[in-house]
Amino acid sequence: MRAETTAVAAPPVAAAAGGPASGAPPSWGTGSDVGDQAHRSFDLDLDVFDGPFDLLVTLILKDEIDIWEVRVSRIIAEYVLKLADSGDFDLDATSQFVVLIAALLEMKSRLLLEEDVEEELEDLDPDEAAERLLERLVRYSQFKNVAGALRLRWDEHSARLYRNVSVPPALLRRPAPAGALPAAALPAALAPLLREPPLPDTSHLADLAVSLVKELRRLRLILGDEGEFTFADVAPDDRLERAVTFFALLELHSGGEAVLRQKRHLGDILVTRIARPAPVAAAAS
Amino acid sequence: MYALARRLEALLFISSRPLPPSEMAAACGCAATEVDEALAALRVEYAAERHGITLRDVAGGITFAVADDCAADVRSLTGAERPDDLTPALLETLAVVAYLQPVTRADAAEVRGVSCEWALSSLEERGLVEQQGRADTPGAPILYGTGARFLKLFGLRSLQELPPLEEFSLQAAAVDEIRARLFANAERRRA
Amino acid sequence: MYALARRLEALLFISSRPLPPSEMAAACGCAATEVDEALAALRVEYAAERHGITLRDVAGGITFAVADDCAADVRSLTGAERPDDLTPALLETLAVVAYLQPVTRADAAEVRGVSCEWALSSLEERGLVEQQGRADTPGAPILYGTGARFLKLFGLRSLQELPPLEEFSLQAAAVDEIRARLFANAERRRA
Repeated sequence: MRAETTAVAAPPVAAAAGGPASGAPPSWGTGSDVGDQAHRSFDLDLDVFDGPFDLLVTLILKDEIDIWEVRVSRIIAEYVLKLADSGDFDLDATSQFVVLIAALLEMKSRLLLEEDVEEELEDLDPDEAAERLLERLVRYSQFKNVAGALRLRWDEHSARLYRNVSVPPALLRRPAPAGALPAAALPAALAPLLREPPLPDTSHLADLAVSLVKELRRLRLILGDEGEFTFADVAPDDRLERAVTFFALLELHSGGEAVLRQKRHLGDILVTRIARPAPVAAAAS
Repeated sequence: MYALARRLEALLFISSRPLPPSEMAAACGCAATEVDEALAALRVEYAAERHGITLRDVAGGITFAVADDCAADVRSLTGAERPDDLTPALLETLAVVAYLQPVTRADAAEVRGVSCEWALSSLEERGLVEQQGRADTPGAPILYGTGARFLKLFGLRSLQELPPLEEFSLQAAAVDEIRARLFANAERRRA
Repeated sequence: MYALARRLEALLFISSRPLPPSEMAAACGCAATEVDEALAALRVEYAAERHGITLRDVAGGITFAVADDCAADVRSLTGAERPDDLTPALLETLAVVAYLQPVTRADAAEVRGVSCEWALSSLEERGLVEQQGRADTPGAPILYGTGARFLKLFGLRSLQELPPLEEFSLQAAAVDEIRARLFANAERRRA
């Protein structure tokens, strides 16, 4: 790579390539308008390019550059020499140069073909690599040219002044169609609220047919006779009464009169009488 | 129109507030007399019925406004809700306000058993319910009532024409009795 | 002007966004053909340089805008600034989004060869690009597209008005030149 390559003024693709094809409507102009930038060494306006493809197209069209053989270190050396010669340190130009070098490094590191990041460039057939790179550059150039056309439209239209005033409240209400709703709808809507609410239904409270005391008595009798029974054997059908029966079982259990066993979850409950020691024997021990 | 009249037209078009002639003169960098002349030309252009917008002199300046006979179209473009498209909840709230007015938000909520905040503001937006001052009670709550737009929508000439609550042999005039009945029922429902 | 033209004028004056003719027809309760006729009359009335405002076809509808030669006065009145300029990087990214939408950040980066993260978020901040859901691919990346503001600021009626991408292709000669250089390099590398 020749040292002059570093003197990049980044002429835009459209300018270098003659602009978009002549089919575009006149209002769309002729691509990028940034081609008039003077070609000055290192005087790189970074606004005019923003990345590897942009830079690459520029470099290719400007010089015979072989990206694979760019020796970044040499470019830097050239630049430092140039700086030393001029004896003038321009911070802006230098920082732009650093960005340029960074872009070059990124370009090399990505090997330009990011879909094959794994693939070492050396392994790629140079012709194939060139063809694929060409495809991507051509594709990129289209959008670069569109950007130029958009720029012209932006300059023409973006500053246009439109009215943006909120609508006066008086104009926000739709007209009320006269007599659209029947007046009878009003009392009809109010009527449900005027009706006396029915008395609360408490009938379910009187449904209890069994009492705990009665149920306990019944279960003790069965327990005395059978010595053992299951919940399913003794439980009544009614939900509430079954609850009372279950409560009575718990009562028997906690009073030490019976043992409750359940072999599996939600299975039947086996109730077994506990032989109550005779009060006399207990006193004797 | 000539140049300065066109420039003033643009200023009046874009401005969100009435513009005093002096401000227009400053913006255009011209004399007050020139502005007056150009405004005269604009007034001729926007004389009644020539355009869908007209020039109005309001406190503090001049402004463009929609011509009166075009307002209905603008309303049907900008109006969010049709006033006659009422849900049962809105109709019930409207009935409560219509028969009990003036009524506070808390009264309406108590009678209906649910918050009426959304319903009242929605009815207000549609122009069917209006704020009618504040109650002389702690917190001075806003009083709501119905207005001309409500009467028009229901085809009534006045509130006296509200249909009697026949089922309950209540006349519209017997507001106190209706009120008492509604609150008693609300009380009972809560019990 | 005749009645319907005046009514449309009022609608266009009041609306803060471009109005499609169909919406105007609905608001005025008239046929599409009638609206078209009235719009034609309005366009004659507001032909270039007759008024300080003109009719513009943008973003799917019709709207009034200040005539270009009156814009300076309006700016000096309102202090409105021109929108900040777009850098080439932003324009390029916007071009990619406009043509390829919906597009992911990675898609845009692939076309441009650089990360578009900053450019996309900057365009989004300016309202030129909007998030339009997520792609149905691994990682569900955000999809970007353009909205009404893009059309308005670039004076486009719709995305269909964008010329075909092919019209922006490099000329054959330029492609040949790039190809020749790339292959010459490839040749040198092989050697």
